[in-house]
Amino acid sequence: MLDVQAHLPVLIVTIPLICGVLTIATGKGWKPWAWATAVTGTVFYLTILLMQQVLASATGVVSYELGNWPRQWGIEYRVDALNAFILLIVAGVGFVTTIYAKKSVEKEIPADRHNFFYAVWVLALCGLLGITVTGDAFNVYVLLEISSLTVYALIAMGKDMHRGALTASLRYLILGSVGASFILLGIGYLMMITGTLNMQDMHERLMSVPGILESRTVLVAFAFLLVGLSMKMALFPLHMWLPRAYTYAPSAVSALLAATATKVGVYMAFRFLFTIFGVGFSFIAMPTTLVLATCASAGIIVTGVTAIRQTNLKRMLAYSSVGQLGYIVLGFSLANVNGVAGSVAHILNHALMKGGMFMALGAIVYSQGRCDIRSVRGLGRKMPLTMAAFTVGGLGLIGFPLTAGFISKWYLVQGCLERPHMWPLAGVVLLGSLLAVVYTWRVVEAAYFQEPDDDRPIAEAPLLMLIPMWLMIGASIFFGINATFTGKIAVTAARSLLGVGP
Amino acid sequence: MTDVLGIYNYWIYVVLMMIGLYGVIAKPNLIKQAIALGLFQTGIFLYYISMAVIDGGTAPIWTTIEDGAQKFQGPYDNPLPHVLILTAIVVSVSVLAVALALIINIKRSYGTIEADEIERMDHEDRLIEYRAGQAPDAADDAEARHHA
Amino acid sequence: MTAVVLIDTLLLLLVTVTAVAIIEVRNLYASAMLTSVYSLLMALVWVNMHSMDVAFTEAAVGGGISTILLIGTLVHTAREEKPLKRRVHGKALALTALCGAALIYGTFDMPRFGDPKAPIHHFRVPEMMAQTVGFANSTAGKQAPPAGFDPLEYRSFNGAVPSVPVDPADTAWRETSVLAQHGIMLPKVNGHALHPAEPGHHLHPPDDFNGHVPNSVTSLLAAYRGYDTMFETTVIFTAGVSLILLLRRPRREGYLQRSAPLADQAILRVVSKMAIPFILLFGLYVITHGELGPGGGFQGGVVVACAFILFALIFGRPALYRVLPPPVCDLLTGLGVLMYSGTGLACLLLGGNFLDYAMLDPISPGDGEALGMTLVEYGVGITVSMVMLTIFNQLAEERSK
Amino acid sequence: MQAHEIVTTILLALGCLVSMTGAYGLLRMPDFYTRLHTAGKTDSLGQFLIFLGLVLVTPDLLTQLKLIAVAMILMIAAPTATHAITKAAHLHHLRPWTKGDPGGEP
Repeated sequence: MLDVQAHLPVLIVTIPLICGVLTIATGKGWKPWAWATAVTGTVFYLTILLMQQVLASATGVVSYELGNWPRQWGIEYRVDALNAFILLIVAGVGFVTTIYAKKSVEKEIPADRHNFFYAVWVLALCGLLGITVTGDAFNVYVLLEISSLTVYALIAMGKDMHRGALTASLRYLILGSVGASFILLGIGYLMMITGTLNMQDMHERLMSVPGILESRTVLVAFAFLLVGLSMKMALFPLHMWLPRAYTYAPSAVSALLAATATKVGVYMAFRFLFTIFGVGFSFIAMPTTLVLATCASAGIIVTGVTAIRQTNLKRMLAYSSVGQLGYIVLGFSLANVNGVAGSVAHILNHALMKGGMFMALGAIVYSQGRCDIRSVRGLGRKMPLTMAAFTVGGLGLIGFPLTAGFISKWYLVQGCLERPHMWPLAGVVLLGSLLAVVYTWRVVEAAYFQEPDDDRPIAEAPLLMLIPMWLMIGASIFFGINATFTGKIAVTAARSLLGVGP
Repeated sequence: MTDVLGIYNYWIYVVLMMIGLYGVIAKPNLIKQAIALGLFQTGIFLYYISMAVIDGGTAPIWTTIEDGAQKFQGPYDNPLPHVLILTAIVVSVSVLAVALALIINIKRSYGTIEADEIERMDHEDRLIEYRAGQAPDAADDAEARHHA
Repeated sequence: MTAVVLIDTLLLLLVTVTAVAIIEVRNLYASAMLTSVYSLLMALVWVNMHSMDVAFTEAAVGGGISTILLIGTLVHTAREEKPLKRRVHGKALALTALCGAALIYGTFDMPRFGDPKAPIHHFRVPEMMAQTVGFANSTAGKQAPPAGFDPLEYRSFNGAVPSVPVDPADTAWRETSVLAQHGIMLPKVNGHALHPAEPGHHLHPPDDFNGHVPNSVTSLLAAYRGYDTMFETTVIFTAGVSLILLLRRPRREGYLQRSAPLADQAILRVVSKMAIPFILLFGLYVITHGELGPGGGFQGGVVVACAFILFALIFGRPALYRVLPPPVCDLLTGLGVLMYSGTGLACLLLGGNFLDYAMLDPISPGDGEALGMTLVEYGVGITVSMVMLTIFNQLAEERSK
Repeated sequence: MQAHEIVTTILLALGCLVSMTGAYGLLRMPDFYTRLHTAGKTDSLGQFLIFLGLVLVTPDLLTQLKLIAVAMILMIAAPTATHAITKAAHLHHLRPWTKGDPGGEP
């Protein structure tokens, strides 16, 4: 009765929406979790179908007009290789993290509100998926606010573990709202000058009306969108909300956020910079490359150094996330095929590695109640699987060959070398890897080469945590060894973003 | 250059926005920050609604006048920004509600809603956390120094 | 200088002064009350700019609900702001000045305030507007064109824009005549096929109902951009759930205790008893009437919530919980969103796209659209009222700990 | 100008004047209760006069009825609100100003 294939783009967003609301009625105990897992699993399956559909279609684009209104007047869902890829990441990581969440949430969140927690959790995924699939500029803002509001609430749920979660959440709320308002303002400026809200339509208008791109209004819109997006994706000088939020959020939430939230921010940047303004304006007429590459490089180095000094491992990984985001931004700021492809590939690779590592930390919190460098001493023997996952993830952050991180860094370095006068950036990438070696080594040393403080027996993490953790880490190794899929999608997406032929 | 009279309305929205932004940055009181955030957003709403105005226009509602016959009443203001702002107002009140809930929680666990005092307490928390995370001998040393 | 501009200037001046006062006054209660004043002034500004729906919402939300929330929070946080050491925050001032300068720089190339030639007034939206109540092409639709409607006059903004072709399908005029007169926007006339379709529904003819109702804000809100509105409802729902997550305590702790302080006040009791049914009725009227005049699910929902809040204030929350127990309230919160998305899903199952209301009535698509729009408006209304009430309850429960 | 328009003008002017005296009283009066006293009373009368004036120039019956309804509601709601505020102040032991007290606020 329902042709699922024809309605895939909308089902991906509305199923988590409807089912997220229904989560409230699922009652107590394991039921909300099972429901959330079923929902995210279904969505993951649908994104795989959508990916196949996109790859099979002749144009490489799947368009869906909501309410059957023509896209110029209504709202359009528009999926190409890039969206489908990001959707796959968000839904996949969302699914795996939901499986993982059970044990961790049982420990960290009062039992009487698990149904509300999972409702917000699923709605957060709904918002993130919605941003990724939509082709309408204002729809992006509304969905952005859904994902932000849910994330504020999810972060604040760490309040029972540490009161810092509350201030972290409020600080993120204020910065995030200011960022979102800047985005809203930028969209308003663009709407005023183009008269439309559809991204494709906007782009056509910007391109077909000479002089419009030189107008000061478009210039200011561009600047404010860039600042707003940078706040949302935590680009270096505007990343101040991120370390605290990741540190104090419940473990499962940290894993989800690290793997999806900032990635979707980067995706929005792709859409605004490449699809709406176009490469010519964003990277040739404007000094965007210079600004973004400077911020990203500074971010890679500064946060790398800061990460080394942390004793709280969650905070260490949070700083490392900002640095890794620097690689992603550095990649697309180069605006050449290799750079953008590296950036797209690193979105996946970082999501897998960092998600897996945060899950490992969550397992440590589960068994020890904390996760600082002292509590992992000697843990290499007591929780061998967890620490091995952490170590493999760390190798990925370094960019060790045969891990996924290597592939994306390879593209990035190539991209840097292709641009004239940009070769020092390749040095920055390598320096960042060196810093990653240092901060990963500290943990590895503590875990494998130091004696524990006491001889308390510590059990290995439960299977329900280990399986998702190793799914993520295993996938990162898989994509490190077999880079065809990532490489193909990343290059296709990069070419379509840059407007170069396939 | 466009005549200034034609764009003064946009300047007022900038002024409102900036008053809000100033409040968000400069005021340490969290409730003040939440209110200022609201002002900031209202500035943007004003911008959107200003762009919908058309000379000699009326509200975009087809009115029924005299014997139920509908009468066309000249150019209507653009309804699109109105719709967008309706949505944005709802979003802003939702953000305000969540912010206030967080502030109440902060008051519960910190005992204050002044950002600078909270910042100080957070800093102390982090120092404790940092010490606890160091090697045990270093932590003991720190504790010994603290007691000395 | 027209009256609009004059009143506008005065109002905006007042608004600015109020905004400064809100930031600078140290008593937080005063600040909250000034926020209410600010919102009401803003509502006047919106009315002056002919944005009735936004004005209604601003008055209900800013003047009503936001103030209640703020005061509810102030009761258990703080009355006064801590005195500041420095009166002026230099860094903040510099940053805002920079930001403001950038924004003002951007305004110089904007179309003049109220300019009928601005792109937003003649690109995309006019087709939608001219279609209103189905007489775009002067063809007989379900509803007759209003007397005195001249499509040509409408499309030319009462003659403000010359040389508009008679055939509405011919949209090239926008590219050639108007834009060329406007300094910065010279069009590239190389047959760019930018207007492939009229804004009508893909599946049924343009002379049908086509999601259009007299209040074109509602038609955009519930039909063309109905999907945005669904998420707007979800945002509100999310806020409600977040409040429950953050503030709700285990039952019996802050629940059902302390009788209302105002129940012994005869005047208040009598007046509120008289008023509450009418407020509820008005709320429902606003929800239902949203298609014809200002209002809609959101505004009506807030009005309904206000009735319940008034009841709780006068007769106490225990009385309210007897009328509307919190678990029921929680479920109703979700019901609104489900009603909205369920309508969309029903359209999907009946063979259309998501939120394609025309599918709801296969014989007369126009009726289906009307039905769909009413359903979603009620969905919005239910969610909004229940979430507002939940938020109020959570804040009030906090107080009686 | 027709007769009903003249009446409207007079009513509107009167309404505005009454409201203005209320605003003046708010600034002039010494304490909380007296201020509310001026503001509450003048507001009720002022808005009633303004609505009455508007009813006379409104062409259609429905709008006239709506205006009258709004006026009626305000006539009930405004004094009740004033009453509630003063009652709240009284319950919180705010003492009225008496002649011997220094300055404005007690």
